[in-house]
Amino acid sequence: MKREIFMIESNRKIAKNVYEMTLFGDASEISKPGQFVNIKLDGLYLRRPISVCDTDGKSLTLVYKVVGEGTEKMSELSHGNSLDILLPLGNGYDISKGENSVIIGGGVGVPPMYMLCKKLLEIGRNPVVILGFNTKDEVFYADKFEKLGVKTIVTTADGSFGKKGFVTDALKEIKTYSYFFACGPEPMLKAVCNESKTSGQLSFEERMGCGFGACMGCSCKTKYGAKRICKDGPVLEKEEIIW
Amino acid sequence: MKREIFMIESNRKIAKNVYEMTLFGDASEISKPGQFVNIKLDGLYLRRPISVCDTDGKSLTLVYKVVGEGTEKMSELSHGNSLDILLPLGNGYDISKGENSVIIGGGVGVPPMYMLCKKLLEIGRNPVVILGFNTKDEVFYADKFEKLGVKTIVTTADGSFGKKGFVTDALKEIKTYSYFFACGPEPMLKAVCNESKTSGQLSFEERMGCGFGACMGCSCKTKYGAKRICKDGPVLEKEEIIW
Amino acid sequence: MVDTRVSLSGLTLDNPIIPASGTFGYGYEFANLYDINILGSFSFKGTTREERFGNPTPRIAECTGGMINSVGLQNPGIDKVISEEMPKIKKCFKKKVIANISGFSLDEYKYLAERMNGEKQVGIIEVNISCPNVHNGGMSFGTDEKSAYEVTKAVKSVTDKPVYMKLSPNVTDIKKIAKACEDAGADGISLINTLMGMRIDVKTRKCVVANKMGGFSGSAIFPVAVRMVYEVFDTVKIPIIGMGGISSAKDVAEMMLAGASAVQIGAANLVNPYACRDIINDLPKIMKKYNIEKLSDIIGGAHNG
Amino acid sequence: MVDTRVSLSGLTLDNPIIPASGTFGYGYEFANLYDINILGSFSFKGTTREERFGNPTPRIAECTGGMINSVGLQNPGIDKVISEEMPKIKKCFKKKVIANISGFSLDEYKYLAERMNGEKQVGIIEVNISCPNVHNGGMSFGTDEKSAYEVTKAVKSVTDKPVYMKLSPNVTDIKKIAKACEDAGADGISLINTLMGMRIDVKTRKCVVANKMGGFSGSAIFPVAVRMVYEVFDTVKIPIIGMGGISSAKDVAEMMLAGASAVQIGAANLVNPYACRDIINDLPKIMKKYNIEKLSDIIGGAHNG
Ligand SMILES: Cc1cc2nc3c(=O)[nH]c(=O)nc-3n(C[C@H](O)[C@H](O)[C@H](O)COP(=O)(O)OP(=O)(O)OC[C@H]3O[C@@H](n4cnc5c(N)ncnc54)[C@H](O)[C@@H]3O)c2cc1C
Ligand SMILES: Cc1cc2nc3c(=O)[nH]c(=O)nc-3n(C[C@H](O)[C@H](O)[C@H](O)COP(=O)(O)OP(=O)(O)OC[C@H]3O[C@@H](n4cnc5c(N)ncnc54)[C@H](O)[C@@H]3O)c2cc1C
Ligand SMILES: Cc1cc2nc3c(=O)[nH]c(=O)nc-3n(C[C@H](O)[C@H](O)[C@H](O)COP(=O)(O)O)c2cc1C
Ligand SMILES: Cc1cc2nc3c(=O)[nH]c(=O)nc-3n(C[C@H](O)[C@H](O)[C@H](O)COP(=O)(O)O)c2cc1C
Ligand code: FES
Ligand code: FES
Repeated sequence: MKREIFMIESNRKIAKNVYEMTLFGDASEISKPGQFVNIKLDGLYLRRPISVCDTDGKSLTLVYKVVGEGTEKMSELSHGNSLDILLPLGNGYDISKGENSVIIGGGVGVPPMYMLCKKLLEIGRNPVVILGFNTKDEVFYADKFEKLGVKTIVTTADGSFGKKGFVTDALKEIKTYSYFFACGPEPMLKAVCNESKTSGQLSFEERMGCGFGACMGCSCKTKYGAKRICKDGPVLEKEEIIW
Repeated sequence: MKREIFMIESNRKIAKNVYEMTLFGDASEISKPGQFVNIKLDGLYLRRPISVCDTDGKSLTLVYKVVGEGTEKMSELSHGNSLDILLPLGNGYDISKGENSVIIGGGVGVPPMYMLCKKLLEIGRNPVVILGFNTKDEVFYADKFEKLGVKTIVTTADGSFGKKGFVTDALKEIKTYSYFFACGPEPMLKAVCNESKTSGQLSFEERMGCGFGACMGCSCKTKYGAKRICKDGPVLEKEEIIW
Repeated sequence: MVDTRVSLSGLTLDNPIIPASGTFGYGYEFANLYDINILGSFSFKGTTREERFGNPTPRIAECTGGMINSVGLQNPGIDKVISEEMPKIKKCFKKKVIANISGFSLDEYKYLAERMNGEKQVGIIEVNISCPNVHNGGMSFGTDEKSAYEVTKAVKSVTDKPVYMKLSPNVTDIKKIAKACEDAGADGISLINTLMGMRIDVKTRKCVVANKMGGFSGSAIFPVAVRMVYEVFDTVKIPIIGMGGISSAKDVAEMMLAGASAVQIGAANLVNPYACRDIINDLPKIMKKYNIEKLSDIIGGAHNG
Repeated sequence: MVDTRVSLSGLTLDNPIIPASGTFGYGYEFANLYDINILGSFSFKGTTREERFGNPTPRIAECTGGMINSVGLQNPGIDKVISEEMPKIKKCFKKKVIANISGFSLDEYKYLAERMNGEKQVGIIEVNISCPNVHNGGMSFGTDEKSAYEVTKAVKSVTDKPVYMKLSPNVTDIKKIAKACEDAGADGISLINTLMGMRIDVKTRKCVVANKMGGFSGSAIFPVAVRMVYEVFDTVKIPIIGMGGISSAKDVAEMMLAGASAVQIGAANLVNPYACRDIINDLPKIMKKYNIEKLSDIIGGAHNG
């Protein structure tokens, strides 16, 4: 982990309340998809954790939804502004596992799945991608996944885009997968675990003090004892989760 | 009084730790020299009071010394930044009084004297100006006063510029004045009152909560009862002061 | 149309926004800035029997997210407040005001309440038993259950106006003090007054305020205030006026969810003289955003479940 | 060369900077970031007899200038702390550490102190009688003079290491509690622990932390901490470790002027993991700026005159 000043290259709206920010700075320590960064914003005390959506080691792409004061402030930044960022944080997904995998992203759980998908492709895997949103206005990155050449299924709860229903409805119809990677709101993660008979890895969110394992703010109970979402997670294996 | 956003036009160092900032915005309510403005700075709770050094109603010149966090922040601002300012505040000097006056400014007590001097000239007076500093590096605005065409005496405590000594040493040598206007550190104000036999007006500083008369943070005892430096002052008459 | 009305002991306010004592003078400095009749009410500067200059200056210190004051109840004394200030208030404010009083003895509290009882424009008497800035008085009444009970009884015995006891947060158990006030017949509780704080100037190596310590208020104290209002709401049945660090309409909603029937805005008025007006303007917006139709519906809302 | 050394009950620290319990784990997360041997010492996470998961999540809330935590003393219990964590500490930190202990009964405090007494690397035992995050324990010992006295006596009877009592700021009179600890033989006082605070989510209308209230710390509480250290310095003769909202070398000097012999840095480590290193680097600079040759000279400096 290190603390690094990143320069904002661009910051644009890509869906309802959702922004994509690209930044320059040393991101070379990021080693796994599913890792996250922790961002200091003027006037706020705690940093804000955001998943790495993409990186080439020298730049960083983050996709975030405006839900409160911090993300609101982020949305107001623009080219030339700089951000104080701690990175990389968290364990990230272990891509050595699961040959025939499904990637499942819900809402702002989608961003880390983009880097995950790229990494899986790099090692010769060919995952199927399911992206779930509430409604058409909130859909983002469907095209970007398609451009990667993977099968991409989009679901919306109200049917206004892609397939009507939840990610689990799409998952049901995939017969041949043997592993899954998921990120999204907790109810979605739970539904995925209930639906799927295979093993898988899921990324969790928790309110964080530090984001790097020092404060015990983000602990959760697992079958193998207490784990810190920020350090021992955010990615947990299906088998260890206590719902 | 109103709250107004000013745009910074320039902000430059004019002496050791002393900066001159010019700003654009509606300054039309400023009616008297010696009035001040109260500036909101990011990350600080209370506003910072700074005297009006000059104005033409549409712009504002402030001269300030970096002494702490707030003035430090001010010194880091530049063209294009904006400031949230309350103005005008305070009673200001009553220029109808005193025909043959001496203007005495010490250190960062000099800035309001510039507008005062201009106003006195406008109504046909011809004041003598004494500016006191510690040392050469700290001298500013001597040339600007001279350009106004008034007799300007500069003193420095160490003699490195102008006359060696204090403003009171210079004041002693002026025989013909019948009134004075003073602004500077309290010991200087007191020395001036002791030295001078004439009446005069003096501007005081006090730590302020609001700057507009609401909190009673800045009260001082005068012969006519308690006065708020921010509202009933900062200018007091020599006769009412209790040292 | 959203409904922002709240009521305090039979007094209906158009909205819950009340400038806090000591930060709004007698209102007329602010009446030059906006029509202060938009306020729910306002609480004027703490009144004592005698005229007081207060503590020596400096009386103000800057803090992260707040400020310290050690004004020490500067006021012209009850006679002049009634003869000079009340008529001036009347000219710029048409609604009921809250009369904040502070004493150095039971007798003084009683005397002040009795005098305020005769003032028609006074809707509520707010009894400050929590001023950290005066020695041998004020706060000591508010840090002890027994004294809090006694002051409440004494004041209640001489007035038929609603009596709100203003409590100090500098106590081990705010619940006990609030309960003592309720038991003694208080009509409501105002809280919190300032936390005791201190700043030292590293350059001069001296305390920044001449009185050494002072009352710490502003955004920084908000979490303490919310916690105390929440605790007191669980403890008493009488209404609470919540305050401490409120500076936005969202803060108002948060304080009401904790249990406040109305709120006071203190230090925020000093850094933004339009703070109360801005908050009143924003209230309907945040009510819409958070699906609140009747503002009074959310009072104590965080206690459900 | 400026002299930043200070001493605590016979223990000389290279500088007064000590990461505060609960914000620095057992040191090794930070040892990956910088050589933590530059620290004066560090206080590790509060240890209890049994392993504890702590409170349910969410346990963290954002505040203006600070944060609330309701971790609730998550730790692996004394056995594992001694068998697993202490050896790991030894690998990355060569100096004495401060063992922070927390109990739910006199017996538990005694037991923990006895166990820590056997640990060579423990230089000071810091007895937390002020944790706001556990029910029926912790804080209640620190809000009452008599219990504070008893815990101190009990702990002192089983250890020959210096005992520092860590006090809660959530009290009416910190002076009395500190005095009781001194009277019972405490070697020093650590203060302040967190203020009790609460935040409510206006959207969900629920308390942000699952435990409703939590401990409020960070820059926002600094003025309260300075005031309490100042008061306690006037009251006791034993050294004080001052903490609460310190985030810069200047804050360190201010806290020492109030009366602290050393300081702890808590929440600041969480938002800037390099906070302690940065402060240690800045100390000589601010000493030069404010004409301080020997840092220990300024302890209690604001009490002169
Ligand atoms: C490991 C991790 C990765 C994340 N990745 C992304 C991402 O890629 N894109 C994205 O849009 N969001 C992501 N989130 C959620 C994001 O952190 C929150 O939406 C954000 O912190 C909200 O901040 P705010 O100030 O706008 O909201 P506020 O509600 O004002 O924040 C108040 C406090 O609560 C915390 N908080 C609020 N919501 C959450 C949440 N859902 N999870 C954790 N803390 C929260 C904030 O960090 C802050 O401390 C991630 C969260 C975690 C833990
Ligand atoms: C009516 C008035 C007019 C002034 N005009 C000028 C001017 O034209 N140029 C100039 O350089 N300075 C002027 N000052 C002084 C200026 O306000 C302070 O130097 C400035 O507030 C210091 O802020 P800081 O954050 O840098 O210092 P800090 O010491 O960090 O400030 C801490 C707090 O103390 C207050 N404070 C510190 N010093 C003073 C002081 N001398 N007077 C009042 N409050 C103080 C600050 O406002 C702040 O609230 C004036 C002061 C007053 C009252
Ligand atoms: C400058 C100042 C003066 C105050 N004077 C009084 C007073 O006279 N009587 C009183 O009951 N409270 C007084 N208070 C306390 C406020 O009314 C309020 O309880 C406290 O400041 C907390 O609210 P805030 O954080 O919004 O300021 C004063 C506060 C300030 C800042
Ligand atoms: C996340 C967190 C956990 C804490 N855990 C403990 C603890 O286990 N034992 C203890 O004595 N204090 C604990 N504290 C209190 C700190 O040690 C310190 O007293 C307090 O936070 C004030 O300092 P600060 O404002 O610098 O954070 C904790 C504080 C935080 C923020
Ligand atoms: S957020 Fe501090 S340990 Fe996870
Ligand atoms: S600063 Fe508030 S009355 Fe003068």
